[in-house]
Amino acid sequence: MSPFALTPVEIEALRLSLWVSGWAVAVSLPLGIMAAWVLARLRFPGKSLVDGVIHLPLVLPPVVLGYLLLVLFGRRGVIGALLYKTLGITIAFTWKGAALASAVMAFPLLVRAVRLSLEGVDRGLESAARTLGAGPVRVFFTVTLPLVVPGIIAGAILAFARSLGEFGATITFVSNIRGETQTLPLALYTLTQVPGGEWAAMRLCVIAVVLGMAALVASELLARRFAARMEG
Amino acid sequence: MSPFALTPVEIEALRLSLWVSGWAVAVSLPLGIMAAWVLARLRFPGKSLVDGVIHLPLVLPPVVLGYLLLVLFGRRGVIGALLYKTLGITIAFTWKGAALASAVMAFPLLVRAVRLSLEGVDRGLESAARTLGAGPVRVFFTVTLPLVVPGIIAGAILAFARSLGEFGATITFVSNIRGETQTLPLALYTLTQVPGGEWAAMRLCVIAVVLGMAALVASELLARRFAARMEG
Amino acid sequence: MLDVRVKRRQGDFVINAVFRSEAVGVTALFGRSGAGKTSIINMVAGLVRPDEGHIIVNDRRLFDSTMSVDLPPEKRRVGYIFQDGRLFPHLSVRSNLTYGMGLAPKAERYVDFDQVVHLLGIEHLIDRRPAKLSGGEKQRVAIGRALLTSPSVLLMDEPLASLDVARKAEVLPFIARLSGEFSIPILYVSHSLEEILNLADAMVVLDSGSAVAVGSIEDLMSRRDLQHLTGYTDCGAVISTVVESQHETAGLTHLRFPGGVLKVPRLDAYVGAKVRVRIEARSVAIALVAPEQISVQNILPGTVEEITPGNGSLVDVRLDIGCPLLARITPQALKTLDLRAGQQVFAVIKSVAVSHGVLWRNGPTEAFE
Amino acid sequence: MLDVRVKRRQGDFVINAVFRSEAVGVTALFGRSGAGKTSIINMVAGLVRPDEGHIIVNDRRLFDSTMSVDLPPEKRRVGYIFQDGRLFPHLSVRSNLTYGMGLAPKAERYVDFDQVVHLLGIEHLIDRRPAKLSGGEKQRVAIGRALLTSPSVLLMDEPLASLDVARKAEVLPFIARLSGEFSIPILYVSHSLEEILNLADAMVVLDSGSAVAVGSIEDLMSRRDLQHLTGYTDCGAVISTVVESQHETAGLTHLRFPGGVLKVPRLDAYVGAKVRVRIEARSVAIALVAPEQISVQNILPGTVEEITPGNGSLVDVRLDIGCPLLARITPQALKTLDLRAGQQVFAVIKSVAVSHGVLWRNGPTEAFE
Amino acid sequence: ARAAETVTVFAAASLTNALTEIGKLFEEKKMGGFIASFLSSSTLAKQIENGAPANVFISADEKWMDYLAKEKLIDSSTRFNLLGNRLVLIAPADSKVGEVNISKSFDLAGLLAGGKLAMGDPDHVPAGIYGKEALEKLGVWQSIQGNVARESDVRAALTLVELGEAPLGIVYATDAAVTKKVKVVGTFPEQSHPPIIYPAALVAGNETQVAKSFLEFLKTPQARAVFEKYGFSVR
Ligand SMILES: Nc1ncnc2c1ncn2[C@@H]1O[C@H](COP(=O)(O)OP(=O)(O)OP(=O)(O)O)[C@@H](O)[C@H]1O
Ligand SMILES: Nc1ncnc2c1ncn2[C@@H]1O[C@H](COP(=O)(O)OP(=O)(O)OP(=O)(O)O)[C@@H](O)[C@H]1O
Ligand SMILES: [Mg+2]
Ligand SMILES: [Mg+2]
Repeated sequence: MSPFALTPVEIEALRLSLWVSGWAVAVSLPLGIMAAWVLARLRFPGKSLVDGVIHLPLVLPPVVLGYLLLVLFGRRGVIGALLYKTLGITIAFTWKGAALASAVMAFPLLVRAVRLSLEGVDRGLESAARTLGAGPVRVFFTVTLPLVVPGIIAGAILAFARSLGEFGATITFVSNIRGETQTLPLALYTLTQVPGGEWAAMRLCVIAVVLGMAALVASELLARRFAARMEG
Repeated sequence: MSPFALTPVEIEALRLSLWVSGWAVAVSLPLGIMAAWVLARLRFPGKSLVDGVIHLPLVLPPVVLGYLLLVLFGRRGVIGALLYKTLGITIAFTWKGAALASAVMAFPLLVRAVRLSLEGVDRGLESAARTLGAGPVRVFFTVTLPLVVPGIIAGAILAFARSLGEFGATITFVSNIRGETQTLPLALYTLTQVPGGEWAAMRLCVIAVVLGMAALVASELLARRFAARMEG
Repeated sequence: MLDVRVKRRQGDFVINAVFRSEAVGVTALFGRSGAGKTSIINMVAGLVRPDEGHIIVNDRRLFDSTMSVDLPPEKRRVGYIFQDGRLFPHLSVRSNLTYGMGLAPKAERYVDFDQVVHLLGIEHLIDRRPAKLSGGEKQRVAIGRALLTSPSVLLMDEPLASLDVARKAEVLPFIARLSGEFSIPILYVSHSLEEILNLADAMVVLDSGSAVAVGSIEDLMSRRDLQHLTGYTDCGAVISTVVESQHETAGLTHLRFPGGVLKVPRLDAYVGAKVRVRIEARSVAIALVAPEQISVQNILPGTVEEITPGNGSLVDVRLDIGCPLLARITPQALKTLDLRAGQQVFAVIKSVAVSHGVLWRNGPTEAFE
Repeated sequence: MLDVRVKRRQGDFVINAVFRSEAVGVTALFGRSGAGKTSIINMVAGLVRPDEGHIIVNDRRLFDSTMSVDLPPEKRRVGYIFQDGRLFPHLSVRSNLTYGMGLAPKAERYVDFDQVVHLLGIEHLIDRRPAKLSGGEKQRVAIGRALLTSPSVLLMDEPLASLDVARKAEVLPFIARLSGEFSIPILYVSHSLEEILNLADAMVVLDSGSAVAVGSIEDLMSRRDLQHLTGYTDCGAVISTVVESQHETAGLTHLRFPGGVLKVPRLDAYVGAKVRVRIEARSVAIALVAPEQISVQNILPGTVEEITPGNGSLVDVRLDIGCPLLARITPQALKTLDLRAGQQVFAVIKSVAVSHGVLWRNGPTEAFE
Repeated sequence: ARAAETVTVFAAASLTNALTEIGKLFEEKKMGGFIASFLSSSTLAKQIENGAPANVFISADEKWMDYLAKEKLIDSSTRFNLLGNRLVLIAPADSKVGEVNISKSFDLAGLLAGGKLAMGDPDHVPAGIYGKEALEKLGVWQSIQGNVARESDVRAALTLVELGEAPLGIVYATDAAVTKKVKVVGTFPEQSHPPIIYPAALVAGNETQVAKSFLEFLKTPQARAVFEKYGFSVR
């Protein structure tokens, strides 16, 4: 076998990482945009608190966050037990949990980027759309959202990259089970824990870097295309 | 002693966390703004590479990054040895290393936020400043920079928060030395590793949350003041 | 019909304007920079909320603080042409134009896409993005976008400032016709007297947030006390007339007015059409005997009513030729002719000089098809 | 002095303009929307790079592709008043105004802060931020900001469009004086004939990116082949005159021109001052016998030179009264008077009708101090 | 849900290699499927406490096993001491430090010469706790206390020595055995610290048949051979 061919373990970790990060971004994107909108546009008592809660994952060490998730979403946790009882869904110790952990960790990055973009949107354009007969919802989807595309792209790539690299919260929340929760960083960790695993670890490291780079380049291309359209 | 008073250990960790995060942000802010400017405004071959390298800390698990830092900045590392020989500076195992690790981890967040803001700046205003007699550097400082203040605030708070929560890279790179490198998350981790440390860990957790929230609220106030000035 | 009574405090500036305009057509909002024109238009559009008052357009109550009525902008069906353009940068010119088109109830659409695009001369821009349009091109797209919503009231904030004269001459009659044919009230801000004369039926003069004068163009434009506000030193009489007959070979149209017949260069209007003409005081000469063998077509007998010092060193003479007419002459002429009130004179008016003030609405119609 | 030869392709649009204007004063850039006016001004300012050509202002070579000269914008010392304002939103009005002031070499500053602020009527806005200014207020601040850099060339892209008439009448003479007193060439884009007449010495007519006509206002404005480009259906003669005498009580100023004396309402100008007047063709009547006992002050003998069909159904008659003069009359009048080339006639010109075209530069001076 | 015929093992990270190999044997013998999660004992214990689907827990020290036992989260009847380990002093392979006789008051500070002693964090990492106890018993802790690089796990301490960042380190014999970049310069006397023991047990409530047979399988000579290959002493 060529030394460049991926081993089954590597492929498994790669596939899982993509899957988990993809889901993490997909699920948190709409929520993140909503949260960003609320923070950028509304004024309400307790806004600071909401803002704080969203940023919490950034301030707390990932391991602590993973532990909190475990306590909440574990089989014995408040939410976990409920989910299991009502829907039969187990989150802890499954890839869903890994996605949840990644999403939570990446959420503040996503929200910040979108919010920053939102705050830069010319409100005059929104007013103009209103006078043209579009209700607030339509204005949001036809004017606001397209104008914050750069922020959404930036947020999504930050979130995706952060998810790819997520380790502490994941390992604490969903453990390190191959094929189910052992994403690239976890596989990497496992390899560093065994003697002589350096070479294999290095390979995984390279894979992670390549993956991150590819995502990045894709996002740059997307952003450039968007910018070109605006100038077009 | 009142149960709400902080213990000396807590105070030490708190002080160190603030110190390390403060330095991390202070040092990376100018660099981050520069990098953001280069990425937003210039086109050159290898730009994707630079972009990739900046985002690397996001994709890689912190522990791997800590390891890389150790290899580079350790006493025997390429850069570390040089620094020690020429300037007598040791970075590994000191708070400086903790700050470095935090800065590196937070750098992509900072750069992204500033870049996003930069890309939203109306280039027409810069042109206008040029025709008024300001050279590119003056334009940057008197027009561009003030207009990206929202991005800088957002970037700085993300970086600061990320630094406060930084764990994996720090512990790998500078170990867990009380009073020198044992920041809040490291102290917290230590406590969670012994059975029965939960209560103390919880206290630290609350401290970390309060600290993060305070920073956040401060940044919001700053941003609001800026927005008010623009409308004023 | 417009009925506006709004109060609002913004910063140090207080808007407290009351005006009613019964006119079906165009109401000009006139006032110096910073008088509050844009603010009032924003209130009508629903983009800015008055502290109190009411806004009623054609019997639709858009806002009323006492009755807690406050329609959102999208329900007001205004076509707003903004002072600052506001094209959507992420949409092509076509998508900008059609943005509001589909949102108007089908039954109420009365503006045709192709016609508007052609009229505004933006066919070749249709697939471009706003960022690369010139200033005037942007403004034309903005006009088209607002018109295409088939609005039930048009708000125009200096819409034609960046259009060239030829384009203006095409767009003005179109707007006038919209207002006339579909009974769309138009609130029109402009600093150009020419545009206002050509378009407006009524006028509201604003000063520091208050409506200091409201009335017909005919009345207000000859009021000398408003001159410091309008800034126009040219005053003149505005006369409502009816087309009496067309004279193809002579190149003249005869307009009947209370004092007789006014001959003007040929207008493309049917006999019986109402035409409003403005005769600038500076174009009217006064003669004691009717001049002969002269190219001037209108030599109308009348009586001197009043002589007042005019602008600068000049003298304004009010004549009665069946309706009021203003003539502005030099003190030298006043002395030579020895004019006194009650004296019988002739008003000498070049027909060509009159044409300028013909109301577009009822004027040339060839631009319409 | 301006010497511009630029080529540039932007999208489908090609700019290929060559013009020289020896005039020290104001050069008007005229052309329909999208003709390339802003693009050319941007090249002069250094914001857009021509593909090839050269730009020379007052002997300073700002750009030359053959000599690889390309001064950066900040070295060009242009005062650019943008079509779209571009105030700095993060700075107060005061800081906007002073932004470029300190950057001009001390020795070369010739514009005074207080004077400009007063002239533009923005004293009360000085501590506000641009976001809350009205459209006209913004534009005035933008004008002030550009003027305060004490530029060595002024680029004005429709600067006065959103100013009210009274303000315009104050600002125009100031700009004219700047140009005159400090020999600052001005490149001026406007769609307003009035502004151009009042300000400009030379004119460049642009069409689809090319300069199709370059010359003095006097020449170009009476060229009928340019009418479809300028869009002005009013043509007229522009005559250069000198103040001969002032007649206080008669309220008249006598202006000497090649054909004799023209009487106009009193001008506040010293004897000997050069004054340019424009006499619109529609204000000139033709008589076969000199009318008497009439308020008209100027009844000048002349010869019919040429009779051409004018705008619409009208007829343009070129007269020679010592200099060319245009009269626009109806076909009816042509028939009645039976005009033929070579015929001796009288041009009847109301003095009041002339005043409109007096050059501000050399006109009223009281606004200056 | 994972098949009933599969065993899920939560084991200390230091067992990764050995247990993976044993797991393969287990599967080859068609005794059942094998899934494992290798993490620090503390993390695993907390996960089990929160309902992790583990059948077998193998801890790197007795403390965390005791913790779970107290909470009745493991089936104490199945608990046994699986493995033992030794504590060694290591130096980079190219170090000038030769064989060290680790005895009462040996000159550790002198050997460090101002450098750092890499070891697990004595506050919580088992190898660190043992190391500190040993050094205290030998009476040298006081002299080097300030020069300890407290690592989050024993692997990190090993890495530090491998990189030469620390001239000396304290790790398990099993760790030192597998890298050529370090050499063992001394082994701590067995009485200088509490016995290093890896206890194993079934998780309460998850005692499936496969899990029981896996626990039994760990005691077979086949499994023992694997453990020994990786430097563990089998109890
Ligand atoms: N960046 C660009 N790329 C491509 N085409 C452009 C660009 N900018 C302007 N154009 C086109 O070039 C032409 C000239 O534009 P310019 O802005 O110079 O016109 P203008 O004479 O100033 O018109 P206006 O009076 O409407 O402001 C227009 O047709 C415009 O659409
Ligand atoms: N958001 C605001 N807050 C406070 N003051 C404001 C605000 N917007 C406008 N103003 C002030 O209110 C006054 C009226 O502004 P408005 O825009 O209605 O003037 P305008 O009549 O449209 O003038 P222009 O002809 O210059 O556009 C101005 O003095 C302006 O500075
Ligand atoms: Mg306005
Ligand atoms: Mg332009």
